[in-house]
Amino acid sequence: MKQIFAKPQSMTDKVSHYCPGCTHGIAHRLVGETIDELGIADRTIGVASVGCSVLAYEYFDVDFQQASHGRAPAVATGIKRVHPESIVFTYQGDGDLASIGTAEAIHAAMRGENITIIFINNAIYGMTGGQMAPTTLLGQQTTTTPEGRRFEEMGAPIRMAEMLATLDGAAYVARFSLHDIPNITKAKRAIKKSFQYQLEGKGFTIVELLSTCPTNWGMSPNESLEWVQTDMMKVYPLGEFKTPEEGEKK
Amino acid sequence: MKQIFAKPQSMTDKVSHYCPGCTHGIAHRLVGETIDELGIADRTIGVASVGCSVLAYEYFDVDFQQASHGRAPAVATGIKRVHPESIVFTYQGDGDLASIGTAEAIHAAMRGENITIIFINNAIYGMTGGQMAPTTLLGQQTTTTPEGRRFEEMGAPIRMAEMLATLDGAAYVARFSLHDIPNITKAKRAIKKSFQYQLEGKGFTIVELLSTCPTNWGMSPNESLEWVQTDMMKVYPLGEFKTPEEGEKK
Amino acid sequence: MTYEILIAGFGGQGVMSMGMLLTYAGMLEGKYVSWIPSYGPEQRGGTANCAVVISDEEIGSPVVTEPTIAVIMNLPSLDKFEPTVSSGGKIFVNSSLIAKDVSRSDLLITKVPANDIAGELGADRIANMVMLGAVLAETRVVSEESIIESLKAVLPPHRHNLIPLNRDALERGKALVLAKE
Amino acid sequence: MTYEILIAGFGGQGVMSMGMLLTYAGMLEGKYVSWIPSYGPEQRGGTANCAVVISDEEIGSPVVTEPTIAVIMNLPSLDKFEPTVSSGGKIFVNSSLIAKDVSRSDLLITKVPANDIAGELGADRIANMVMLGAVLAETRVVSEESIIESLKAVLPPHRHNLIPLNRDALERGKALVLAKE
Amino acid sequence: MDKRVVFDENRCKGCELCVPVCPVDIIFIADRINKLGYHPATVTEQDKCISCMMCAKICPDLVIEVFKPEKKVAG
Amino acid sequence: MDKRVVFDENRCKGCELCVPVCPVDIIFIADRINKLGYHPATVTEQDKCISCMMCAKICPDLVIEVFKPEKKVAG
Amino acid sequence: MANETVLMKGNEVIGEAAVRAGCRYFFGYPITPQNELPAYMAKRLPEVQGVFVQAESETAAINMVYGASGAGARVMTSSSSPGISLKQEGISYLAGAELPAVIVNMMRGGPGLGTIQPSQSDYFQATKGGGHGDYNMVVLAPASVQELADLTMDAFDIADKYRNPVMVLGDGVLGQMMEPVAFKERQSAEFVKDWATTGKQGRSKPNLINSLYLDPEKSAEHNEELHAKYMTMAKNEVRYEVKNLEDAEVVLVAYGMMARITSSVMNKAREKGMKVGLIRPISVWPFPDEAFEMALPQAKAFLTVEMSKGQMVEDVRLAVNGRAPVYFYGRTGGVIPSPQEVMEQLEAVYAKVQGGEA
Amino acid sequence: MANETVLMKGNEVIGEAAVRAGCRYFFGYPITPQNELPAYMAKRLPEVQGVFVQAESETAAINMVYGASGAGARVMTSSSSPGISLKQEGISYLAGAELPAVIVNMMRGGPGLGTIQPSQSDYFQATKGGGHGDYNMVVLAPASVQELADLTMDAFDIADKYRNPVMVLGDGVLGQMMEPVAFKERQSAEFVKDWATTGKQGRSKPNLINSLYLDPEKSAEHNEELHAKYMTMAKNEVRYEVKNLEDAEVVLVAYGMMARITSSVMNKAREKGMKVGLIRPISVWPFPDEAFEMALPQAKAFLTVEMSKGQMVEDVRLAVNGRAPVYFYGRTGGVIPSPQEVMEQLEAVYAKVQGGEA
Ligand SMILES: Cc1ncc(C[n+]2csc(CCOP(=O)(O)OP(=O)(O)O)c2C)c(N)n1
Ligand SMILES: Cc1ncc(C[n+]2csc(CCOP(=O)(O)OP(=O)(O)O)c2C)c(N)n1
Ligand code: SF4
Ligand code: SF4
Ligand code: SF4
Ligand code: SF4
Ligand code: SF4
Ligand code: SF4
Ligand SMILES: [Mg+2]
Ligand SMILES: [Mg+2]
Repeated sequence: MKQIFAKPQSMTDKVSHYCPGCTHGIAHRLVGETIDELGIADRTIGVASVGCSVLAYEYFDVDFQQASHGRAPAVATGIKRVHPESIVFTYQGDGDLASIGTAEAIHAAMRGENITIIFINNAIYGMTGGQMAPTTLLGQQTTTTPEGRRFEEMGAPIRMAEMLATLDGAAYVARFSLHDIPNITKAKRAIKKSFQYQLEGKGFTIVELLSTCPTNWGMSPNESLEWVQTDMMKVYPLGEFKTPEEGEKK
Repeated sequence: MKQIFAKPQSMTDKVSHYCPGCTHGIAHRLVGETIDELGIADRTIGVASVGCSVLAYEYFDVDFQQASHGRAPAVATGIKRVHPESIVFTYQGDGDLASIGTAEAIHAAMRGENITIIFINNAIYGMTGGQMAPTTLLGQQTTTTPEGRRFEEMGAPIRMAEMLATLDGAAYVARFSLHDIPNITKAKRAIKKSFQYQLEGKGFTIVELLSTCPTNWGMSPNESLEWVQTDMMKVYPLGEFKTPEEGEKK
Repeated sequence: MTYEILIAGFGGQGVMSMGMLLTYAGMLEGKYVSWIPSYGPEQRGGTANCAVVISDEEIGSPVVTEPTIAVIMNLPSLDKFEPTVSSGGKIFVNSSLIAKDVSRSDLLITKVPANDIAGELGADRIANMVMLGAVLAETRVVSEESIIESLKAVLPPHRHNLIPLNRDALERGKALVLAKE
Repeated sequence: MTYEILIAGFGGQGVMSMGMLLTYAGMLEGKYVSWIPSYGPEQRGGTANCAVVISDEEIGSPVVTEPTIAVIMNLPSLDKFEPTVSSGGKIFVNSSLIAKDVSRSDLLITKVPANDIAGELGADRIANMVMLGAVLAETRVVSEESIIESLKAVLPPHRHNLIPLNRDALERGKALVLAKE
Repeated sequence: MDKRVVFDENRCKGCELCVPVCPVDIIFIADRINKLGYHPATVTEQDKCISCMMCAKICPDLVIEVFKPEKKVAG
Repeated sequence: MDKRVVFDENRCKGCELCVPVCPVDIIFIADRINKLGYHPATVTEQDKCISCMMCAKICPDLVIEVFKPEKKVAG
Repeated sequence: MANETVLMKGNEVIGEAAVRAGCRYFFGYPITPQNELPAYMAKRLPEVQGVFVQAESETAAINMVYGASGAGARVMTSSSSPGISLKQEGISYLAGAELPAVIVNMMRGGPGLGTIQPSQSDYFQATKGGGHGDYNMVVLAPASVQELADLTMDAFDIADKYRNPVMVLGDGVLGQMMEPVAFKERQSAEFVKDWATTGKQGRSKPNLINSLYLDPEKSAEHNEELHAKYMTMAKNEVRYEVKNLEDAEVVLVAYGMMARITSSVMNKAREKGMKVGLIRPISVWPFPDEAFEMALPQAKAFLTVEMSKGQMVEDVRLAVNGRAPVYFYGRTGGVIPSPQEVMEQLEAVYAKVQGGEA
Repeated sequence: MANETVLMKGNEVIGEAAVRAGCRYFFGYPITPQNELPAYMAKRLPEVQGVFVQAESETAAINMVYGASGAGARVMTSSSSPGISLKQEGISYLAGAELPAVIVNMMRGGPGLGTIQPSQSDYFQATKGGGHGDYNMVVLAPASVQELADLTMDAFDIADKYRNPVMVLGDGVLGQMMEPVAFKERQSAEFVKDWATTGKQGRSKPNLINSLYLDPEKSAEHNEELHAKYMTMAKNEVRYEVKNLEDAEVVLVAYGMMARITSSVMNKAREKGMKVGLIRPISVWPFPDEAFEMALPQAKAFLTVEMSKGQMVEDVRLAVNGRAPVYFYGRTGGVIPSPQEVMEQLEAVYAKVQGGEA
């Protein structure tokens, strides 16, 4: 028998603290596979953010910094400027990146920092128990929108990928999803591309990933995958919004 | 003789502290004219930001709050939520709005806050003596880019209007210029529109205005107007990027 | 009399609500009461515990460091809290999930196969109420009636249909202890 | 000997560089020196002043609150600083822009039509050097040679062609004082 | 016969994501409770497994390893 | 004749923005220095002014007021 | 719920107390261990025509508070340690512009991301000025869920009375614990906010909310006025509880949750016949110096206990000013000193005092 | 420029000193009165293959510092009061993750936007912990342009030695004034940063920069280790200057720019035959308690002078601990107390002492 699927080597053996069925775990694995395939574990430096993925450093066998809430792109900037030859990636949630860390994400992109951001959009604050995120859908109930998010009071979901694609400094901007195998495969391809572009010095790359939060959505893990497809994808179209080859797509 | 041009009534008599030929003064007047024409001086609340326009409250005869650097949209949010019937506008520079205040501007837009932002883009930090702004052009010399802004280190200018236009919460997003009379006239029309939309409860409105900083650009006031036309407008196209009627334009 | 109660288990085992019901019931009975939760980093799963004080006197410290009653729903909690129980205290162990024995000899030990009994009642989630029944029977910290009253107050009206099931679970736990006696 | 010098005027009148040249010259002459600028909120225009201390001893306070020498380039500065000058001190007034007289009688007053003379030299911007010439002649705080040396050090090489003009301006200011004597 | 899918049971959180993706429908949730307190997913009918890796690719917790019989070169 | 353009001289900062926009080229910078320390812009040939408001519209400092002769209604 | 006793979580009690004190605006950002408070407000405020806004960050939240307060509203924000650090500039602005607001800090262990467990290690930040410039604010430190209710209500009145921010300084345990609480009926004075920016509404002079004073003399004057106000606050707003000071030879000093535990220890010590008293500062700024004057004639030593490495103890030393030794015991990082530990410390100090060592 | 005396602005001197101390990374955001420093670095760093980045905000800047320091670099940021408030969370993170960095605060008057004029009103923020959690950092307060150079260099060594942020606390005047300065040749110890995230580079265990300790016991342990380190810093890094303490009956206490003025006053007082001395804390954390022990046998009173409403005076009181009266004089908002004012205050205190009143 030949092993055809195994835990990536760049990942540790620790059982994650993520809830059952949370797709954070899938995103982790895709990053791990990418690091393995590109053979860059020895020169990769990860930046963990504050959110459910705060302990990401426990799961990757590469150097890591734990950043303050929202500031991972600034921390990554500091690292990359000191070690331009290293591969630096941040792993951030939507509260972290699209709310408190909006400025840091946008300005890292504006500067064309040669880093990669893995952006987990689960339309909610997972770690703090299910508050509204800027990415929360209209009508979606959270602990801070108990009647569902209403446009009149809290506006409409922010689309980070589309926004970042307007910046000349951004080289690669894509959004994919983790809700089924074909999409996971595409997500993996995008993550690998983003790291590859970084290796080539192309500049700022970001992959937004639609992800689940069964716990705070109040759904089973399988219902959650379904909801990504039926509801989230309507608001968050998938695809590449900007590539170094072609520039912004519309 | 009939007076056909006079200081707007909603403005005070104080001589401004702006440098000779700085177009901040023109923007002030256009706002004053708008307040006069809409007859809203009694219910307008301005929010001054930190930048050369920090003393804006000295020049308008309306209630004012002075906000901390970059946070004017948050302050305006606080005011508007308490007095939804009032007309609330912020007046912010590009350091204030496009750098430190990026998140506050974007999230006010995302929420669809029913406020108006007058955004003075002069491609530099005026008040602090001419540092690079996120809007500084490539090659432009500033005290913090003594050799000119280089893409490799500091990326490319941020286009706030284009970025904000991607948000569903934003109702009206426009960019005009103050460098000659026809453009001043268009700018005035846009400012008035933005206030009018606010009166109609249409939501978030912003008018970006290309403006000069003769002092820190190291040019005469008239050369500065010229530079807006020849250099800035290439990077910052003028026009309406989103209107409540038609949505985002491209 | 002051009861210092510690309840610990996996997140999702109803550890917190056991504590809340005791607290509420204590209040209904005119006692001084306090409840303090403690969570791990996990939103779901992981360990969780809560500390309840029910007393005839005003409560100084609501923090429980040496419980007089310990209710242990899973193995990691046994390992963590067994050593802290006050000598002469009572320890309740969910024997459905914990094979290991309590090693201390200065405690009154009650083993409750809470999940098994709950399974028999057709509702895994009710294991905590089975356990609670046993605790009430053994300690009499509050009455069963007060617990039922508390349930009524805590559950939203459209969930009141669950009360009979909860009562059954309490009874089964109680019966276990009484049988032992 | 300690000179405490205050120089004040509109932004753009070269007030700061007058102070810097004095400071640099003092250093070249082996004195203890310090220079402190003070600006209004305006980037251009508005008022500006600087405080220079030149001393044979180590400088305690570099802040000048009671100047022994005051160089006044515009009217608002006269109003603001005339009262602060140390009794027996020397005050220099740019009479091109200041019509008003100095009212104190305990000061040595020197009026210098700095802008007019600069105009005669064909360079409005050089008014500060005319004034400086007068100050040097009257106070001898540093030598003219040291000022010229300082100019060489402070100006970038491609501006050294301006040195003769500056020297002329200094001379004109000096001549004014010497003529008075 | 060697196993084609190996579930590291004590990592499993019983989320059931792997269950519906299996094209041959052999993954089920066991009655037992694992060290983490969950009912783990498992496969007993190893011979039916086609080594498609679907389960492994959707599993968020690195529970599953997949194997494929080596091709026996004829001769 | 009444003035068509009135320059509030002590507000003027001598920036010269008004100078090139005047279609009839009557605005010039005076030799004198005003209260603010600037050479103010000014107009002496009031009769040439066509009340076009260009100068007022570009002036950042609210220096300029513009007047227009009332139309005398015939009769 | 008027005056009836209910069982509620501390964080929710703050919310209900605020609403009953007339607070209608809440701007906040999620952080453990205070999330129950914004969640409560999100549900509760719309019922009373109030507004809840989840801000994009703590920085934005405190500036929304600035805007709303400047517009004349009773307004509140809450967070926990790292989030409160992000509000420091805003707090300094509120003080500088003389704006009333209530800021809640349910402290967790630091420094940095630290832990979500309870702590008292932001005492210095709260009382000495975590923000820049000379300013002070009344800082109230409740020790029970009932006091959370009472002091939150007081906080709004104090804020409006002095036009100054007020902080409610709790910890993670206090916020998440449940205890019975009765909301007291109370009348708060009417505050006329004729300085608020409401739009001129016919006023001849526009109102201005501002903290900028470019002229140093004006700036100094403004600071003198502020200082005079702080001194008035320092005189009027001192709150504390003392127990058994009459004959206490050793006086325990603790605030908040720690005072509960310390009080238990004191009772046990008394049972053993030890002459032990307790000072519990309720306002930690202004610090209750006068309580120490009451204790000092008899007291031979003080033992300060905190969930920190020693912060309030400096204020204790300043109050005692060398007249008796001041000892300290503290735990950090989310560990709450147990009654047993505190008793050990107390016994050691007591022994020294008895031995004439202290 | 080795060892030769040059005339430079204080802010630029900090930059040059940093470069000579091996600092190659600067992340900052403009604010008056420290703008000459980033401008200097923008020009100077590329000459030495260093990197200057103007961050989008002070918050971003301090977090870039975190990243660069964690990556093993000597790194610096600077700002002034409101900007330093925005860095408080980041400073707490640096302390929590044990990262060396030099942070410059050229103080201006607060609170709020305040004024761009000089001040010393961020003393509490700097020394007591403006950020959350228990942490300390060495805070150096230079009083001349020469000392700006020397202490900036020291700051980098101290930071690396303890893996802790160090603050250089100046004020607007110091930053903008020109004085002659000579950059001293110096050797700084080599620091092996085997903890830095460089990519594993063959290491078997990955390096981690972190301040999160979810388990309270671990968190407490981490805090104990940090505290032990702070106590070592407190012992080793005390710096101060004393003058005329031998016979001083009244001792002036002042730091930074204020100490210059106070020193002038002391000289004038001595000329008048008054027995006056001076303590100038150079490290304001750790506070030089021992200087007070030197003064106390003779001293009958202390007079602390600050450009604030009284912040360092608390540390003076703690050091004196009731053994002599401590008086205070301060001005705020950008006003620098003049020698004349200080002399008046001194004479009043002196009179009290002579009259046996003190
Ligand atoms: C300054 C600061 N503010 C708030 C928090 C609390 N906090 C922790 S995680 C989190 C949000 C997490 O949401 P998200 O980034 O979407 O990640 P997820 O948990 O959903 O993966 C917040 C607000 C914090 N730790 N620090
Ligand atoms: C928190 C904070 N950071 C920095 C500053 C300093 N500061 C004052 S104005 C300004 C930038 C002004 O630039 P811009 O917003 O473009 O306005 P302009 O002067 O060009 O009109 C800065 C950085 C401040 N006051 N507060
Ligand atoms: S709370 Fe949500 S995002 Fe966080 S681990 Fe659980 S399911 Fe995943
Ligand atoms: S510095 Fe520039 S922006 Fe500021 S007033 Fe002067 S010209 Fe205008
Ligand atoms: S590898 Fe494919 S066939 Fe085998 S168990 Fe997994 S999903 Fe089923
Ligand atoms: S997907 Fe993984 S964790 Fe979930 S049930 Fe299947 S094996 Fe277990
Ligand atoms: S109104 Fe027109 S014509 Fe008259 S001065 Fe002005 S620009 Fe010239
Ligand atoms: S544009 Fe206005 S300020 Fe400028 S010169 Fe003309 S009148 Fe004077
Ligand atoms: Mg999320
Ligand atoms: Mg600008």
